[in-house]
Amino acid sequence: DAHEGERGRDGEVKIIYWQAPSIMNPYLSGGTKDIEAASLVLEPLARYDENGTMVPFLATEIPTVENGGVSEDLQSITWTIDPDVTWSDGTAVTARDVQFTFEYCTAEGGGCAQGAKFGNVESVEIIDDKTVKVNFDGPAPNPYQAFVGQESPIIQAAQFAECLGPRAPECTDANFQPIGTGPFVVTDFRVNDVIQFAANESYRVPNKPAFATVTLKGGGDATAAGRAVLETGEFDYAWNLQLAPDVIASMAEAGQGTPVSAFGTLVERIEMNLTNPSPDVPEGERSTVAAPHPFLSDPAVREALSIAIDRDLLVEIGYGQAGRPTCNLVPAPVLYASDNTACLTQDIDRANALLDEAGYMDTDGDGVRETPDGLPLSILYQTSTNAVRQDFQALIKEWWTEIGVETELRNIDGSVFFGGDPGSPDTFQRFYADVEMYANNFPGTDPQAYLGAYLCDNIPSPDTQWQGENINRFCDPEYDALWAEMAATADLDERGRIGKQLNDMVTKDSNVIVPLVDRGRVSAHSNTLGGVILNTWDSELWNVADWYRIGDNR
Amino acid sequence: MPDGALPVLDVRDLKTVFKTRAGEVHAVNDVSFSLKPGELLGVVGESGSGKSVTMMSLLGLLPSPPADVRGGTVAFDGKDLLKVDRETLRSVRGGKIGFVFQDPMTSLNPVFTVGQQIAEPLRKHMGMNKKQAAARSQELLELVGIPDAKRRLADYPHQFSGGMRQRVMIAIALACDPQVLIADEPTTALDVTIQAQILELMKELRSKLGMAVIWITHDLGVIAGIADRVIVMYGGQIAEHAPVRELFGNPQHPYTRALLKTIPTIHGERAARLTVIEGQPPLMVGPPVACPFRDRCDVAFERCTRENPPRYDVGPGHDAACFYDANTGAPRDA
Amino acid sequence: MLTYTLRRLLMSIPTLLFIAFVIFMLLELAPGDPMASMPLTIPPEVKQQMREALGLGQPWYVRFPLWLNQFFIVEPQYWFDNTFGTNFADGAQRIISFQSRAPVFDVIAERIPQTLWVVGMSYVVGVLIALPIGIISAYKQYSVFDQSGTFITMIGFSIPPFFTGPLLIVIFAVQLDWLPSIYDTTHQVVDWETFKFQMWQMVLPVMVLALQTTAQIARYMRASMLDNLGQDYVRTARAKGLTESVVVMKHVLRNSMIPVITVIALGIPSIFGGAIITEQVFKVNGLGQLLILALQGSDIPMVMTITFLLAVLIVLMNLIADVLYGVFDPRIRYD
Amino acid sequence: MTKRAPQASADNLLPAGDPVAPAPAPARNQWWDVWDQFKTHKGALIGLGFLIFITLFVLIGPLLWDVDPTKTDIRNKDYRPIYTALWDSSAKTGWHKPLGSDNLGRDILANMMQGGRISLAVGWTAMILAVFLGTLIGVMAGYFRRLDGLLMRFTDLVLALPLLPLLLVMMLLFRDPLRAAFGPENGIFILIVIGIGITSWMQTARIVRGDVMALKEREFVLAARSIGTPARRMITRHLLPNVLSPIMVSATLGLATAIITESALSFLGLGFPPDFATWGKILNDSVPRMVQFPERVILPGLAISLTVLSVNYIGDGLRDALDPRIRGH
Amino acid sequence: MLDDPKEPLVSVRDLKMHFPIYKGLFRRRAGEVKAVDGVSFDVMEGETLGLVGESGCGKSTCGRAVLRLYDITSGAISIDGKEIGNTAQSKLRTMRPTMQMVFQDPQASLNPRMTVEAIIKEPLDEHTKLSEKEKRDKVGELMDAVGLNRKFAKRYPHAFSGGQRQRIGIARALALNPKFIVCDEPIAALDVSIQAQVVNLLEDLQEQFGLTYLFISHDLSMVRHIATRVAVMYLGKIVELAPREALYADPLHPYTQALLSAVPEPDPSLASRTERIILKGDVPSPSNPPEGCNFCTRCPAVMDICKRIEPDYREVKPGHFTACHLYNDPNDTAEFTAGHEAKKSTNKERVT
Ligand SMILES: Nc1ncnc2c1ncn2[C@@H]1O[C@H](COP(=O)(O)OP(=O)(O)OP(=O)(O)O)[C@@H](O)[C@H]1O
Ligand SMILES: Nc1ncnc2c1ncn2[C@@H]1O[C@H](COP(=O)(O)OP(=O)(O)OP(=O)(O)O)[C@@H](O)[C@H]1O
Ligand SMILES: [Mg+2]
Ligand SMILES: [Mg+2]
Repeated sequence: DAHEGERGRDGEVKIIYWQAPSIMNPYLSGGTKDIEAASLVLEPLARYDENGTMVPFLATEIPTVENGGVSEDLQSITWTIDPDVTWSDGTAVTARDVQFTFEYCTAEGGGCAQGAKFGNVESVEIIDDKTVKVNFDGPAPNPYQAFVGQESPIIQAAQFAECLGPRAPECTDANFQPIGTGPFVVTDFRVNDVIQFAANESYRVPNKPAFATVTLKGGGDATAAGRAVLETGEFDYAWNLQLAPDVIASMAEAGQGTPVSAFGTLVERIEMNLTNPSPDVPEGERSTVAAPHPFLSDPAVREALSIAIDRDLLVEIGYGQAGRPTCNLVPAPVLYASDNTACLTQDIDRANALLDEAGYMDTDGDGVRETPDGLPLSILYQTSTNAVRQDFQALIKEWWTEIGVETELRNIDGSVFFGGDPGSPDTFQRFYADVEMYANNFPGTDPQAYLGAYLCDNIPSPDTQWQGENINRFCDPEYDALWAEMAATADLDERGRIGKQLNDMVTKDSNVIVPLVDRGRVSAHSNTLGGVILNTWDSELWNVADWYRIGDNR
Repeated sequence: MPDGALPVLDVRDLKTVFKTRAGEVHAVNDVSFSLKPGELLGVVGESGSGKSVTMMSLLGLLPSPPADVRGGTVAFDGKDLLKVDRETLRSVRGGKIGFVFQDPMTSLNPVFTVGQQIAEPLRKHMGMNKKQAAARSQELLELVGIPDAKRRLADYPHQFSGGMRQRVMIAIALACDPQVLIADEPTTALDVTIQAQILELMKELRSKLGMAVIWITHDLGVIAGIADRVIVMYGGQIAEHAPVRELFGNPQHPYTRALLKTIPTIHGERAARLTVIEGQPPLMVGPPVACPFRDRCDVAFERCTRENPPRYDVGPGHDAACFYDANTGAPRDA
Repeated sequence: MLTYTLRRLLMSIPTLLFIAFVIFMLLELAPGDPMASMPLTIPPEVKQQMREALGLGQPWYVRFPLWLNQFFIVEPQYWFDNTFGTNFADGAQRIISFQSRAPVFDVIAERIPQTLWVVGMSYVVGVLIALPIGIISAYKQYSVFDQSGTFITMIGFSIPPFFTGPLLIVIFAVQLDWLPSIYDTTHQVVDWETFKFQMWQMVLPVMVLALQTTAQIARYMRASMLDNLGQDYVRTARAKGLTESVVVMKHVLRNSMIPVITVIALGIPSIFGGAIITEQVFKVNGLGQLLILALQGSDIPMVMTITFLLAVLIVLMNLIADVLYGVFDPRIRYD
Repeated sequence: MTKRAPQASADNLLPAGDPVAPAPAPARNQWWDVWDQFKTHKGALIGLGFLIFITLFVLIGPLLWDVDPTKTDIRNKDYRPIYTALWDSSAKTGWHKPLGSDNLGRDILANMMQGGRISLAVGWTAMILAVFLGTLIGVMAGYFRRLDGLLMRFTDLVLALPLLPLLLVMMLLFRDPLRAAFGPENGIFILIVIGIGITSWMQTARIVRGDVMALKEREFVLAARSIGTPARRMITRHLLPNVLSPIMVSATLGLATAIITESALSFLGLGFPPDFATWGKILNDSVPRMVQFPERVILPGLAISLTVLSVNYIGDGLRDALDPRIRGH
Repeated sequence: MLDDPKEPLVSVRDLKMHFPIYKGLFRRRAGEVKAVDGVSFDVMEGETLGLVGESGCGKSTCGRAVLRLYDITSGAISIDGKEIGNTAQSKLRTMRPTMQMVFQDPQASLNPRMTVEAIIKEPLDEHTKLSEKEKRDKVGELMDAVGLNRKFAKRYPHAFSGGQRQRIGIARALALNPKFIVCDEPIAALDVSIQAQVVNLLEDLQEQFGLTYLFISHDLSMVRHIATRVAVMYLGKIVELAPREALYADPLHPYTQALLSAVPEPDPSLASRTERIILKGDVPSPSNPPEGCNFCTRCPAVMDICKRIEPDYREVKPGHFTACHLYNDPNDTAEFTAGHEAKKSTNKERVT
């Protein structure tokens, strides 16, 4: 077979990330680009494969209740470290490293980006050199949070010993060139620019990786990245080509590379504001539960808005093979995916009928319906700046016009929209608009925390500095109760059932969230690059050790 | 002044026009004169009468377009300067004919030292090296009476006063021992006391170096003190040409006479009222068909508006372009 | 001259401090958040902790003096320590980027070479193209060359780089496959071959950037040449018998360059900050790209430091422009 | 004294010196003279022609071609301009989409008109604002010695300010009040125009200041002072008309910069609402599809460039025409 | 005119105008250009005081300072009975109509972007409340007065010859019926044939409107023609002031003598006969004048005392003022004159 041979036989592989990685330590930056770059070097105990199945990496096996790795009461999980694994400096990986990783992320003042992963971890105990036990502060139905997946890899205790808490940022060398167990080691790190790696001579799998060096270039835009792989062949792999499908298709015609896609849990959705964002409402009550929305609080309106949308067309325009219409907040894994398809067919007539029934008529003949109080159905529709989103806005605006709803569009720079600045009126949490559109997903395969966003407690308000994930201001005691039940359930099927029910409550039943597209990922690799398996559950570069050069077997 | 000697410079029927939007300006019309070795020829005339253009035409210094030297010959050194190739012309410029311009304030390049500017023609025409040129520059500065010459070579023009700058200009013009020096209003911009200094210097240099000089000015006083022969220009033509005493003593052209009358003096009778030459200078658009001075002339008659008068001999070395004979008080015959 | 320079330098200190303050307050007021680039999967309370770890919990009147101290005292100490092996800084906190947690100055130092290579080079190229165009245009005023030169430079000026950049890429990198579309910042020039490669990869970005420079400088050059061609000293030079090339290229040019040099000097700060789009298009990750990423990521220390350095450059270039005027024009003497 | 020779020669060129020269009829407005001179500048005439054309195109065009520029029409997306049919008969063209349609089927002709309206409006107003500010500050700094240091330092300050955060802060502070007062579109228009205007006056200010400083030393200013002209009229009557030509140059460059900056802003998400086309934005959005649909970048690119060029030439012509010395008689 | 001394219309006492020079790191005032350094004179009603001197000696500065176009360093100026030496510029505005100025360079002193009418009308706009029509009439009258065709009102300055431009400047100065006009080298930039026209015009206007002139010039022959009394300036100071005839016939100060002798004589027969005093060297810098008498560096009759003590400016003969050590003792003029004659013969270069 062509891709067998000694380590480093295939020379260099060039990867382009149009968002440039700025740090190699996932604990200091939660940014996807940084985490993925780090995943070439740092590895967790276990990670997910392309199907979302957990596979052991540094651990010998996945601990379960069955094999005794997870305690019966779900209060602890015990991992055994693969004895073959060594750090790239040749020293052995020990239980202390695992324990240190926990200490590192939970140290006071460190601002660890993965704090949530360790939220329910009470302590990490060293059983022996290669065995480590994680104790939870209560029963943990999903014990595979800490040390699993690309976000919480193991870092070397020796290297980071001096970098706890507030001192974390001072360890520039460690943050840029961490010692890891992965197939590559960093040889040169340039902030927001380019990272160079060389094969890890102590990598546990013999003859891997096939490439001697990796160049990971950052910066630019998705178009240029796609062009570099698909058209000019200057690069071997381009990450996350957020481009219109026709653009990708025409680039692919050049024949230098192939776009690949895979689906995960990322859903592009419209969120409805259940509270009144009007500037006429006094500040302090604006967009809070104190002021319910004049018409979006009516489920009929929300449903009408939802079914007026032609999701197929949105997919065709915006994502092509990297998207599929969805009505679910949790589109995957199968266990949690509800069979909810009601919204998939656009039905303008029914939407009109719904509005008519609910008493929203166009009384003054300007083409815009009014509420029974005479308030026009006029919607401010905001989203972040992004070509596809702007196309969506244009299309949706038109459909909504057809059902007598007037729409004003607004796009906001992503750094403001997704920023949590409590002083800015333009953050998605503050939600000074009637509807807004963005995409979100959850890490790993368990949606419990994700669904927990819609609890009454999580409503952002001036009191919480507008922090909180329940941005629709949805509040249903039934939902809260059901979620609590899920949090206490360990049985997977049962969890699946509750998950689906929760999903339906916020989507199908109430249309508080209007899912649009289940967004997959499109990346592209050169036709000479073999072994690429696109994985949306973990780092895209998760199996870089298996990559090889096709037809080039020196 | 050696009367019979061959002229160093002989200009015949020089004609220069400027192409402008308003039409062709005939700035110089059939101007002829000659310059004998060692002699100082004064050129006077009011502003715009074509004095500068005449001199610049000789050396091809006018920008073309708009200027166009239409005809005539300029015999110098056995060649016609209007026909020679550019290289020869350049070797004459600054080499055999030196030029001093009117305004010492702007005629020197402000960003080069005086030394560099004097050395330039030396290196170009005499093939001197840097050192020789520097030594010669110093000599030249001393020659024109600038004290502390060696140090001042390194100074920039702005560090010199107007009078000194004009001396530097003269030094540049003299650099290559020219046979002819053309000085275009070299003292107009200067104060009387400084002007007196320069005039003195000029007399001294001429006796020392024995070159021929053309001195343009519109100050008759300067002419009276320095020139051997004088040309009076008006409207692009030579109105009168005479030895200096002859001109002042026996002016033949009405313009010369008017000019002599307009200027007040510090000696003699103080006029109650200054005499004025009424009217405006001619436009010179289109070729001359009549006497350019006719509109302002007090003796003009019908013929003056029809014909352009040729230069009539009125005495030894004295001619005037006028149909009116001042001696007889009557028109000349056709 | 020296005292003049010193005086101007001294005077610029309060100005710069004030500029620093204004920039700081502007960034403070601006609605960005360094956490915006974090995935939404990170819960708000974790984000809040991260913010605090970055020091964002402190009010501005604590953070601004802190930054001043770091910029003016700690960083020079570090630099000194590094050069002379002393230990003045004594582990004091340097200015740390929010995004990368790297000392801001180290990142900037890393970017300077490629900025100079590409942006600097493009400026040089632009100027080198502009000067002859300006000179010839003026010397042959209203000629075909002059007219078409004006036309082309104006076109160049009016087309935005986000159009010319991709256009050139499509033509030269995709269709013709002559030049790379992505700049390799790790490339080391060691021999002729690598030098050639370096030149190749610089061609496109340099072309795009130079287009902008050329248009402006050429116009200034032309105007300045026209001013000087009509001066009396040009006639003097001709009367000395100098050849036309010496007259124009020595006498006229030297004088015409004086105002143009100051224009060139004043343009330098804007090219450092203004090459953002071109850097982005060709992935020349220079200072412009660093700044835009920092802006998008609300990396306040980075933005603050880079913009302040640009401000220093602006003030400095103003000064240099004035001093150059004095150097090139002997009539001007500062004292 | 030094000016004497050229001045004297100019005199003789002009019939003014000649008392018999016919004086211009008093009824004739001096703007006719300006126009006469302007006419002699070929570039300026062509420029004016194009500017009138493009202005009519964006103003009257939508009346004649009343297609809603924001109307999407997926079935008719990706049409090529009608002229493509000349060399490529298989191209998807149609008379109902004369310049083709974009990826959502929006009509490009309608968008070009709509975009042109906004681009031109932004360009002109922002440029006028910038030129106004630049002139004001330049004149103040140049004329009042005491203000000079302060104003020039202020200029440095504004030069140093990063545009992006500045605009973000402006958005933050003023968007909602302006939106309430002028409506969403006009509000954002005002904001953008002001944003561009207040960040692009510095070059003008520097140039104007230099020129004013030089003018201040001219004798006619002294003459005006001897008459007792107060500072305000000294500026409006004597200084401003004489710094017209550098201002004109800044203005032409400023128009280009404003149009381009606006598009860069849309690119950064700070511009107009997404359903609001501008030339810059059309250009920007089409860059990824440049190979398949070159017209989508070329049309707006050409529109921007030609507008800028024609304004530049008009500026040249006007500068000459407004200068009585060049205008002649 | 000489015989009936009138009241002084303008009286200047110890006028100083120093332009500061700033130096050093903090722009400390390091010295000054003493452009005018203690000048006193009177201008009688209806007379013309000529002010002559070399370029850079401070004539223009003096003229401008008298009109308070500068903020003067010190001194007293009274015009028409009003003290304006240290009146604020804003208050001076109302005084402007009495005092006007005609400038040296007719090209530079006219705004190239204003029509002739606008230029002449400007003072009317500023100081009168006339209607547009009245103003236009007045402009017409003024144009008549200075001999400009009314038809030219709408033209721009560039379309005129130098002499015509100077007429425009004069018309502007006349617009407000001033009493006192400073003419700052009004003919220096003009061609000889035109100079006479302007001078004649000035004389006519003086007669017609009873004007008083301060006539600045470096053309001694023209000053002799127009001035009633003449003041000679050298390096910021008046070195001699006398009635015209007295000055030209019997110049006292060595500088005046040199100046007069340097004037080229347009009569070749006279030219060769007059003796020339050729001064050596250049005028010292006004920022660093020599100690003692300002003229001591170039003076052909220099004495020791000249290099130490500044001579007083005093009346040596009736109406004839000078500042020279040669005439130090007013009681013994004769002796000094003799001494001076002696010096003259030894020290100066004789040219024939
Ligand atoms: N570049 C030019 N374009 C058009 N006409 C010109 C040009 N240069 C000179 N002239 C014309 O040529 C004529 C002669 O000018 P010239 O400079 O020779 O006069 P001049 O006698 O030297 O006067 P001055 O005493 O002022 O130096 C003038 O009428 C002038 O208008
Ligand atoms: N604004 C100023 N600042 C500094 N120095 C000045 C200023 N104006 C004039 N001077 C200096 O004052 C001195 C006198 O100048 P002024 O113009 O009064 O001379 P002038 O006698 O009128 O000379 P000219 O005959 O050349 O007009 C000169 O040395 C000049 O450099
Ligand atoms: Mg001349
Ligand atoms: Mg003067």
